[in-house]
Amino acid sequence: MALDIAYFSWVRERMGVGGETVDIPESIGDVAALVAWLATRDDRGALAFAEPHRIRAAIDGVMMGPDAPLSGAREIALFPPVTGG
Amino acid sequence: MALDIAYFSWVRERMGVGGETVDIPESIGDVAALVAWLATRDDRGALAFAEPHRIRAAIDGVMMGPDAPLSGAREIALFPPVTGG
Amino acid sequence: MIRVLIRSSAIDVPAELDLHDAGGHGASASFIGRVRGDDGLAELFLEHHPEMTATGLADLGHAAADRWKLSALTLIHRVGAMVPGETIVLVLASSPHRAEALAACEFLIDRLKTDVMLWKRETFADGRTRWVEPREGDHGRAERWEQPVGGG
Amino acid sequence: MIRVLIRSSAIDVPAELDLHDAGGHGASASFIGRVRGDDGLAELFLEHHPEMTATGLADLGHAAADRWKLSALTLIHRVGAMVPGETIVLVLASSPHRAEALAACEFLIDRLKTDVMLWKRETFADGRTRWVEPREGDHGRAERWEQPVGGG
Repeated sequence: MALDIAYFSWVRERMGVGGETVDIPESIGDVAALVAWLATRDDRGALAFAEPHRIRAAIDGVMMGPDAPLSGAREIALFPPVTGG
Repeated sequence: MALDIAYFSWVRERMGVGGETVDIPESIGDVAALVAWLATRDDRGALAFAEPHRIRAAIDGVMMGPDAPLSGAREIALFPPVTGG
Repeated sequence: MIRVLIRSSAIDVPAELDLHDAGGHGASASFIGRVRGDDGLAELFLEHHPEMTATGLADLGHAAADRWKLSALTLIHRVGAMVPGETIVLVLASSPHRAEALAACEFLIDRLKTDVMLWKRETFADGRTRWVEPREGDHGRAERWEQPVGGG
Repeated sequence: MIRVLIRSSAIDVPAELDLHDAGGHGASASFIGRVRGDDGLAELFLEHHPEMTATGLADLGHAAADRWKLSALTLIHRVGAMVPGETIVLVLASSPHRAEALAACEFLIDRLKTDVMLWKRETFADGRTRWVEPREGDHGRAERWEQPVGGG
Protein backbone atom coordinates (compact mmCIF):
# COMPACT_ATOMS: atom_id res chain seq x y z
CA MET A 1 0.00 0.00 0.00
CA ALA A 2 1.43 3.41 -1.01
CA LEU A 3 1.06 6.12 1.64
CA ASP A 4 2.19 9.77 1.77
CA ILE A 5 3.99 10.43 5.04
CA ALA A 6 4.92 13.95 6.26
CA TYR A 7 7.48 14.55 8.99
CA PHE A 8 7.82 17.64 11.20
CA SER A 9 10.27 19.10 13.73
CA TRP A 10 13.05 16.76 14.91
CA VAL A 11 11.32 13.78 13.27
CA ARG A 12 11.80 15.59 9.95
CA GLU A 13 15.41 16.43 10.79
CA ARG A 14 16.22 12.83 11.70
CA MET A 15 14.44 11.44 8.65
CA GLY A 16 16.29 13.93 6.45
CA VAL A 17 13.14 14.73 4.42
CA GLY A 18 9.90 16.62 4.96
CA GLY A 19 7.86 13.84 3.40
CA GLU A 20 7.92 10.80 1.19
CA THR A 21 5.65 8.29 -0.46
CA VAL A 22 6.23 4.91 1.18
CA ASP A 23 5.06 1.47 0.07
CA ILE A 24 4.05 -0.20 3.33
CA PRO A 25 3.37 -3.91 3.89
CA GLU A 26 -0.28 -5.02 4.00
CA SER A 27 0.25 -6.21 7.59
CA ILE A 28 0.69 -2.60 8.85
CA GLY A 29 -2.82 -1.72 10.00
CA ASP A 30 -2.57 1.21 12.39
CA VAL A 31 -0.42 4.21 13.41
CA ALA A 32 1.51 2.32 16.10
CA ALA A 33 2.40 -0.46 13.67
CA LEU A 34 3.54 2.08 11.08
CA VAL A 35 5.80 3.84 13.59
CA ALA A 36 7.26 0.49 14.72
CA TRP A 37 7.85 -0.53 11.09
CA LEU A 38 9.53 2.80 10.22
CA ALA A 39 11.85 2.36 13.23
CA THR A 40 13.14 -0.94 11.82
CA ARG A 41 13.28 0.06 8.15
CA ASP A 42 16.60 1.98 8.14
CA ASP A 43 19.03 3.99 10.29
CA ARG A 44 17.27 7.33 9.96
CA GLY A 45 13.97 5.62 10.95
CA ALA A 46 15.69 3.98 13.92
CA LEU A 47 16.86 7.44 15.06
CA ALA A 48 13.54 9.22 14.47
CA PHE A 49 11.22 6.57 15.95
CA ALA A 50 13.31 5.08 18.79
CA GLU A 51 10.86 6.54 21.32
CA PRO A 52 7.32 5.89 20.01
CA HIS A 53 5.71 7.53 23.07
CA ARG A 54 7.18 10.86 21.90
CA ILE A 55 5.49 10.61 18.50
CA ARG A 56 2.11 12.09 17.60
CA ALA A 57 0.15 11.49 14.40
CA ALA A 58 -2.43 13.21 12.24
CA ILE A 59 -4.32 11.49 9.44
CA ASP A 60 -5.49 13.85 6.71
CA GLY A 61 -5.14 16.81 9.05
CA VAL A 62 -6.84 15.30 12.10
CA MET A 63 -4.98 14.25 15.26
CA MET A 64 -5.22 10.48 15.78
CA GLY A 65 -4.14 8.01 18.47
CA PRO A 66 -1.71 5.09 17.97
CA ASP A 67 -4.54 2.60 17.30
CA ALA A 68 -6.08 4.66 14.47
CA PRO A 69 -6.42 2.54 11.30
CA LEU A 70 -4.48 3.55 8.18
CA SER A 71 -7.07 2.30 5.69
CA GLY A 72 -8.47 5.14 3.63
CA ALA A 73 -5.73 7.57 4.70
CA ARG A 74 -4.39 9.95 2.06
CA GLU A 75 -1.61 11.48 4.15
CA ILE A 76 -0.25 10.66 7.58
CA ALA A 77 1.84 13.23 9.47
CA LEU A 78 4.27 12.12 12.20
CA PHE A 79 5.78 14.60 14.65
CA PRO A 80 6.65 15.33 18.31
CA PRO A 81 4.09 17.02 20.60
CA VAL A 82 3.57 20.60 19.43
CA THR A 83 5.20 23.46 21.31
CA GLY A 84 2.41 25.91 20.58
CA GLY A 85 2.35 29.47 19.31
CA MET B 1 -11.98 83.36 56.43
CA ALA B 2 -10.94 83.49 52.74
CA LEU B 3 -11.02 80.13 50.98
CA ASP B 4 -10.29 79.09 47.37
CA ILE B 5 -13.14 76.97 46.08
CA ALA B 6 -12.97 75.03 42.78
CA TYR B 7 -16.07 73.66 41.04
CA PHE B 8 -16.23 70.82 38.51
CA SER B 9 -18.76 69.25 36.14
CA TRP B 10 -22.37 70.40 36.55
CA VAL B 11 -21.50 72.11 39.83
CA ARG B 12 -19.16 74.33 37.81
CA GLU B 13 -21.79 74.89 35.12
CA ARG B 14 -24.45 75.88 37.67
CA MET B 15 -22.06 78.14 39.56
CA GLY B 16 -20.98 79.75 36.29
CA VAL B 17 -17.30 79.75 37.28
CA GLY B 18 -14.54 77.17 37.64
CA GLY B 19 -13.41 78.65 40.93
CA GLU B 20 -13.53 81.64 43.21
CA THR B 21 -12.10 82.99 46.41
CA VAL B 22 -14.88 83.21 48.97
CA ASP B 23 -14.95 84.94 52.34
CA ILE B 24 -16.82 82.52 54.55
CA PRO B 25 -18.29 83.19 58.03
CA GLU B 26 -16.28 81.96 61.03
CA SER B 27 -19.20 79.69 61.97
CA ILE B 28 -18.66 77.47 58.90
CA GLY B 29 -16.49 74.69 60.29
CA ASP B 30 -16.76 71.72 57.94
CA VAL B 31 -17.54 70.65 54.36
CA ALA B 32 -21.24 70.01 55.02
CA ALA B 33 -21.67 73.46 56.56
CA LEU B 34 -19.88 75.07 53.63
CA VAL B 35 -22.14 73.31 51.10
CA ALA B 36 -25.25 74.33 53.07
CA TRP B 37 -24.03 77.92 53.28
CA LEU B 38 -23.26 78.09 49.52
CA ALA B 39 -26.79 76.80 48.81
CA THR B 40 -28.30 79.76 50.64
CA ARG B 41 -25.86 82.42 49.43
CA ASP B 42 -27.34 83.14 45.97
CA ASP B 43 -29.41 81.67 43.13
CA ARG B 44 -26.54 79.87 41.40
CA GLY B 45 -25.56 78.30 44.75
CA ALA B 46 -29.16 77.25 45.36
CA LEU B 47 -29.13 75.50 41.97
CA ALA B 48 -25.72 73.84 42.37
CA PHE B 49 -26.09 72.70 45.97
CA ALA B 50 -29.81 71.85 46.22
CA GLU B 51 -28.93 68.15 46.67
CA PRO B 52 -25.99 67.97 49.11
CA HIS B 53 -25.92 64.14 48.97
CA ARG B 54 -24.82 64.41 45.30
CA ILE B 55 -21.82 66.57 46.21
CA ARG B 56 -18.31 65.27 46.86
CA ALA B 57 -15.37 67.27 48.18
CA ALA B 58 -11.60 67.25 48.11
CA ILE B 59 -9.42 69.39 50.35
CA ASP B 60 -6.01 70.19 48.87
CA GLY B 61 -6.31 67.28 46.46
CA VAL B 62 -7.53 64.65 48.93
CA MET B 63 -11.10 63.30 48.97
CA MET B 64 -12.86 64.24 52.22
CA GLY B 65 -16.21 63.45 53.85
CA PRO B 66 -18.89 66.04 54.79
CA ASP B 67 -17.62 66.33 58.37
CA ALA B 68 -14.04 67.17 57.35
CA PRO B 69 -12.89 70.43 59.00
CA LEU B 70 -12.01 73.40 56.80
CA SER B 71 -9.32 74.78 59.10
CA GLY B 72 -5.93 74.77 57.43
CA ALA B 73 -7.41 74.15 53.96
CA ARG B 74 -5.79 75.93 51.04
CA GLU B 75 -8.27 74.85 48.36
CA ILE B 76 -11.54 73.00 48.54
CA ALA B 77 -12.97 71.36 45.41
CA LEU B 78 -16.70 70.61 45.14
CA PHE B 79 -18.10 68.30 42.45
CA PRO B 80 -20.48 65.41 41.66
CA PRO B 81 -19.28 61.77 41.95
CA VAL B 82 -16.70 61.11 39.23
CA THR B 83 -17.69 59.17 36.14
CA GLY B 84 -14.26 57.64 35.64
CA GLY B 85 -12.00 57.30 32.67
CA MET C 1 10.03 52.88 31.42
CA ILE C 2 6.86 54.24 33.00
CA ARG C 3 5.16 56.90 30.88
CA VAL C 4 1.97 58.35 32.39
CA LEU C 5 0.31 61.44 31.00
CA ILE C 6 -2.85 63.44 30.45
CA ARG C 7 -3.32 65.19 27.15
CA SER C 8 -5.92 67.45 25.60
CA SER C 9 -4.86 66.76 22.00
CA ALA C 10 -5.30 63.56 19.96
CA ILE C 11 -3.49 60.39 21.10
CA ASP C 12 -1.35 59.03 18.23
CA VAL C 13 -1.56 55.30 18.91
CA PRO C 14 1.09 54.06 16.42
CA ALA C 15 3.55 56.74 17.58
CA GLU C 16 2.95 55.84 21.22
CA LEU C 17 3.39 52.16 20.38
CA ASP C 18 6.75 52.96 18.79
CA LEU C 19 7.88 54.96 21.81
CA HIS C 20 6.76 52.28 24.24
CA ASP C 21 8.28 49.58 22.14
CA ALA C 22 11.83 50.83 21.87
CA GLY C 23 13.10 48.01 24.04
CA GLY C 24 11.55 45.10 22.20
CA HIS C 25 9.66 43.36 24.97
CA GLY C 26 8.64 39.72 25.11
CA ALA C 27 4.96 40.39 25.51
CA SER C 28 2.92 43.57 25.14
CA ALA C 29 -0.74 43.86 26.03
CA SER C 30 -2.65 46.94 25.12
CA PHE C 31 -6.04 48.50 25.48
CA ILE C 32 -7.42 51.33 23.39
CA GLY C 33 -10.67 52.97 24.45
CA ARG C 34 -12.46 55.15 21.92
CA VAL C 35 -15.46 57.46 21.90
CA ARG C 36 -18.51 55.53 20.71
CA GLY C 37 -21.07 57.35 18.60
CA ASP C 38 -24.04 55.65 20.27
CA ASP C 39 -27.45 57.30 20.35
CA GLY C 40 -26.38 60.17 18.12
CA LEU C 41 -23.48 61.31 20.31
CA ALA C 42 -21.78 64.28 18.66
CA GLU C 43 -19.19 65.26 21.27
CA LEU C 44 -17.77 63.85 24.47
CA PHE C 45 -16.24 66.35 26.85
CA LEU C 46 -14.01 65.07 29.65
CA GLU C 47 -13.46 67.46 32.51
CA HIS C 48 -10.74 66.66 35.02
CA HIS C 49 -9.28 67.90 38.27
CA PRO C 50 -5.72 68.40 36.98
CA GLU C 51 -3.68 67.72 40.11
CA MET C 52 -5.89 64.87 41.34
CA THR C 53 -6.02 63.16 37.95
CA ALA C 54 -2.25 63.43 37.58
CA THR C 55 -1.73 61.97 41.04
CA GLY C 56 -4.31 59.24 40.42
CA LEU C 57 -2.71 58.15 37.14
CA ALA C 58 0.80 58.18 38.59
CA ASP C 59 -0.35 56.12 41.58
CA LEU C 60 -2.04 53.60 39.28
CA GLY C 61 1.09 53.28 37.17
CA HIS C 62 3.24 52.67 40.23
CA ALA C 63 0.73 50.17 41.67
CA ALA C 64 0.93 48.13 38.44
CA ALA C 65 4.72 48.34 38.35
CA ASP C 66 4.90 47.15 41.97
CA ARG C 67 2.52 44.27 41.39
CA TRP C 68 3.79 42.84 38.10
CA LYS C 69 7.21 42.55 36.54
CA LEU C 70 6.89 45.08 33.73
CA SER C 71 9.55 46.21 31.32
CA ALA C 72 7.46 49.16 30.13
CA LEU C 73 4.18 50.82 30.92
CA THR C 74 2.33 53.55 29.03
CA LEU C 75 -0.84 55.12 30.34
CA ILE C 76 -2.30 58.08 28.46
CA HIS C 77 -5.66 59.68 29.13
CA ARG C 78 -7.27 62.24 26.90
CA VAL C 79 -9.26 65.14 28.38
CA GLY C 80 -11.31 67.95 26.83
CA ALA C 81 -13.68 67.75 23.86
CA MET C 82 -13.54 64.83 21.43
CA VAL C 83 -15.69 63.27 18.73
CA PRO C 84 -16.73 59.63 18.09
CA GLY C 85 -13.83 57.45 16.95
CA GLU C 86 -11.16 59.40 18.85
CA THR C 87 -9.04 57.63 21.44
CA ILE C 88 -9.88 58.43 25.07
CA VAL C 89 -7.41 56.13 26.76
CA LEU C 90 -4.39 54.07 25.81
CA VAL C 91 -2.81 51.44 28.06
CA LEU C 92 0.32 49.55 27.02
CA ALA C 93 1.93 47.04 29.38
CA SER C 94 4.97 44.98 28.47
CA SER C 95 6.71 42.20 30.29
CA PRO C 96 8.96 39.26 29.51
CA HIS C 97 5.91 37.11 30.36
CA ARG C 98 2.53 37.31 28.71
CA ALA C 99 0.43 36.59 31.80
CA GLU C 100 1.92 39.62 33.58
CA ALA C 101 1.46 41.94 30.60
CA LEU C 102 -2.18 40.88 30.19
CA ALA C 103 -2.99 41.13 33.91
CA ALA C 104 -1.38 44.55 34.28
CA CYS C 105 -3.25 45.88 31.25
CA GLU C 106 -6.59 44.65 32.54
CA PHE C 107 -5.89 45.96 36.05
CA LEU C 108 -5.02 49.41 34.70
CA ILE C 109 -8.08 49.75 32.50
CA ASP C 110 -10.45 48.53 35.23
CA ARG C 111 -8.98 50.83 37.84
CA LEU C 112 -8.83 53.80 35.48
CA LYS C 113 -12.60 53.67 35.29
CA THR C 114 -12.93 54.37 39.00
CA ASP C 115 -9.71 55.90 40.28
CA VAL C 116 -9.31 59.00 38.18
CA MET C 117 -11.01 62.32 38.78
CA LEU C 118 -12.90 62.73 35.52
CA TRP C 119 -16.39 63.81 34.60
CA LYS C 120 -17.97 63.13 31.21
CA ARG C 121 -20.45 65.35 29.44
CA GLU C 122 -22.22 64.07 26.33
CA THR C 123 -23.57 66.35 23.60
CA PHE C 124 -25.96 64.79 21.10
CA ALA C 125 -26.68 65.66 17.48
CA ASP C 126 -29.95 67.34 18.53
CA GLY C 127 -28.09 69.67 20.90
CA ARG C 128 -29.05 67.96 24.17
CA THR C 129 -26.25 67.66 26.73
CA ARG C 130 -26.01 65.51 29.84
CA TRP C 131 -23.42 64.71 32.47
CA VAL C 132 -22.82 60.96 32.68
CA GLU C 133 -23.69 59.31 36.00
CA PRO C 134 -21.17 56.89 37.57
CA ARG C 135 -21.81 53.24 36.69
CA GLU C 136 -21.94 50.63 39.43
CA GLY C 137 -20.57 47.92 37.11
CA ASP C 138 -17.24 49.70 36.88
CA HIS C 139 -16.83 49.58 40.62
CA GLY C 140 -17.48 45.84 40.61
CA ARG C 141 -14.74 45.25 38.05
CA ALA C 142 -12.27 47.49 39.84
CA GLU C 143 -12.93 45.87 43.21
CA ARG C 144 -11.90 42.46 41.90
CA TRP C 145 -8.34 43.75 42.18
CA GLU C 146 -8.65 44.35 45.92
CA GLN C 147 -8.57 40.61 46.58
CA PRO C 148 -5.22 38.84 46.47
CA VAL C 149 -4.75 37.15 43.09
CA GLY C 150 -2.72 34.12 42.14
CA GLY C 151 0.16 34.51 39.72
CA GLY C 152 1.61 37.85 38.86
CA MET D 1 -14.12 41.71 10.19
CA ILE D 2 -12.22 38.53 11.02
CA ARG D 3 -8.68 38.51 9.66
CA VAL D 4 -6.69 35.34 10.41
CA LEU D 5 -3.40 34.55 8.73
CA ILE D 6 -0.04 32.88 8.87
CA ARG D 7 2.95 34.68 7.45
CA SER D 8 6.61 33.94 6.97
CA SER D 9 7.63 37.61 6.64
CA ALA D 10 7.73 40.31 9.32
CA ILE D 11 4.45 41.39 10.96
CA ASP D 12 4.02 45.17 10.61
CA VAL D 13 2.16 45.97 13.83
CA PRO D 14 1.21 49.63 13.12
CA ALA D 15 -0.02 48.71 9.62
CA GLU D 16 -2.09 45.84 11.00
CA LEU D 17 -3.49 48.12 13.68
CA ASP D 18 -4.58 50.56 10.97
CA LEU D 19 -6.23 47.81 8.92
CA HIS D 20 -8.01 46.39 11.97
CA ASP D 21 -9.01 49.81 13.12
CA ALA D 22 -10.78 51.09 10.06
CA GLY D 23 -14.14 50.95 11.79
CA GLY D 24 -13.25 52.90 14.92
CA HIS D 25 -14.30 50.47 17.63
CA GLY D 26 -15.28 51.31 21.20
CA ALA D 27 -12.62 49.14 22.79
CA SER D 28 -9.61 47.34 21.34
CA ALA D 29 -7.45 44.92 23.26
CA SER D 30 -4.24 43.65 21.77
CA PHE D 31 -1.44 41.28 22.48
CA ILE D 32 1.96 41.31 20.80
CA GLY D 33 4.33 38.39 21.40
CA ARG D 34 7.96 38.86 20.44
CA VAL D 35 11.04 36.70 20.29
CA ARG D 36 13.03 37.07 23.51
CA GLY D 37 16.80 37.01 23.32
CA ASP D 38 17.18 35.00 26.54
CA ASP D 39 20.23 32.81 27.16
CA GLY D 40 21.99 33.99 24.03
CA LEU D 41 19.21 33.04 21.63
CA ALA D 42 20.25 33.98 18.09
CA GLU D 43 17.37 32.59 16.03
CA LEU D 44 13.95 31.13 16.61
CA PHE D 45 12.60 28.88 13.89
CA LEU D 46 8.89 28.06 13.86
CA GLU D 47 7.90 25.04 11.85
CA HIS D 48 4.22 24.48 11.14
CA HIS D 49 1.88 21.99 9.56
CA PRO D 50 0.36 24.38 7.00
CA GLU D 51 -3.16 22.97 6.66
CA MET D 52 -3.55 22.11 10.33
CA THR D 53 -2.24 25.48 11.51
CA ALA D 54 -4.54 27.30 9.10
CA THR D 55 -7.53 25.27 10.28
CA GLY D 56 -6.55 25.71 13.93
CA LEU D 57 -6.25 29.50 13.63
CA ALA D 58 -9.51 29.83 11.71
CA ASP D 59 -11.34 27.67 14.30
CA LEU D 60 -9.91 29.80 17.11
CA GLY D 61 -11.03 33.00 15.41
CA HIS D 62 -14.54 31.68 14.95
CA ALA D 63 -14.69 30.37 18.53
CA ALA D 64 -13.86 33.86 19.82
CA ALA D 65 -16.37 35.51 17.47
CA ASP D 66 -19.08 33.09 18.64
CA ARG D 67 -18.33 33.65 22.30
CA TRP D 68 -17.95 37.41 22.46
CA LYS D 69 -19.57 40.28 20.63
CA LEU D 70 -16.64 41.46 18.53
CA SER D 71 -16.63 44.15 15.89
CA ALA D 72 -13.22 43.08 14.57
CA LEU D 73 -10.66 40.37 15.17
CA THR D 74 -7.10 40.09 13.85
CA LEU D 75 -4.97 37.02 14.49
CA ILE D 76 -1.60 36.78 12.75
CA HIS D 77 1.04 34.17 13.43
CA ARG D 78 4.55 34.31 12.09
CA VAL D 79 6.34 31.12 10.99
CA GLY D 80 9.86 30.40 9.77
CA ALA D 81 13.13 31.89 11.03
CA MET D 82 13.16 35.04 13.12
CA VAL D 83 15.53 36.94 15.43
CA PRO D 84 15.04 38.40 18.94
CA GLY D 85 12.74 41.42 18.96
CA GLU D 86 10.65 40.29 15.99
CA THR D 87 6.92 39.77 16.43
CA ILE D 88 5.77 36.13 16.55
CA VAL D 89 2.10 36.72 17.15
CA LEU D 90 -0.36 39.60 17.02
CA VAL D 91 -3.87 39.45 18.44
CA LEU D 92 -6.29 42.39 18.10
CA ALA D 93 -9.84 42.12 19.41
CA SER D 94 -12.34 44.97 19.27
CA SER D 95 -15.79 45.30 20.69
CA PRO D 96 -18.18 48.05 21.74
CA HIS D 97 -17.49 46.86 25.32
CA ARG D 98 -14.10 46.65 26.94
CA ALA D 99 -14.71 43.50 28.99
CA GLU D 100 -15.46 41.54 25.81
CA ALA D 101 -12.42 42.87 23.94
CA LEU D 102 -10.11 42.04 26.87
CA ALA D 103 -11.57 38.55 27.42
CA ALA D 104 -11.43 37.64 23.72
CA CYS D 105 -7.82 38.80 23.47
CA GLU D 106 -6.76 36.76 26.49
CA PHE D 107 -8.69 33.69 25.31
CA LEU D 108 -7.02 33.85 21.90
CA ILE D 109 -3.49 34.18 23.18
CA ASP D 110 -3.93 31.41 25.75
CA ARG D 111 -5.48 29.01 23.25
CA LEU D 112 -2.93 29.87 20.56
CA LYS D 113 -0.26 28.44 22.81
CA THR D 114 -1.85 25.00 22.72
CA ASP D 115 -4.17 24.76 19.73
CA VAL D 116 -1.90 25.47 16.81
CA MET D 117 0.39 22.97 15.13
CA LEU D 118 3.73 24.65 15.62
CA TRP D 119 7.15 23.48 16.69
CA LYS D 120 9.90 25.82 17.88
CA ARG D 121 13.62 25.35 17.34
CA GLU D 122 16.08 27.61 19.13
CA THR D 123 19.56 28.37 17.83
CA PHE D 124 21.99 29.99 20.26
CA ALA D 125 24.95 32.29 19.66
CA ASP D 126 27.34 29.39 20.25
CA GLY D 127 25.70 27.34 17.48
CA ARG D 128 23.74 24.92 19.69
CA THR D 129 20.19 24.16 18.55
CA ARG D 130 17.31 22.56 20.43
CA TRP D 131 13.66 21.84 19.81
CA VAL D 132 11.50 23.39 22.54
CA GLU D 133 9.49 20.94 24.66
CA PRO D 134 5.81 21.68 25.30
CA ARG D 135 5.15 23.53 28.56
CA GLU D 136 2.53 22.25 30.98
CA GLY D 137 1.75 25.76 32.21
CA ASP D 138 0.35 26.69 28.82
CA HIS D 139 -2.14 23.86 28.96
CA GLY D 140 -3.32 25.00 32.39
CA ARG D 141 -4.01 28.52 31.11
CA ALA D 142 -5.78 27.26 27.99
CA GLU D 143 -7.97 24.85 29.95
CA ARG D 144 -9.40 27.67 32.05
CA TRP D 145 -11.47 28.49 28.98
CA GLU D 146 -13.17 25.09 28.97
CA GLN D 147 -15.22 26.04 32.01
CA PRO D 148 -18.23 28.28 31.52
CA VAL D 149 -17.35 31.85 32.39
CA GLY D 150 -19.53 34.65 33.71
CA GLY D 151 -19.98 37.76 31.60
CA GLY D 152 -18.81 37.87 28.05
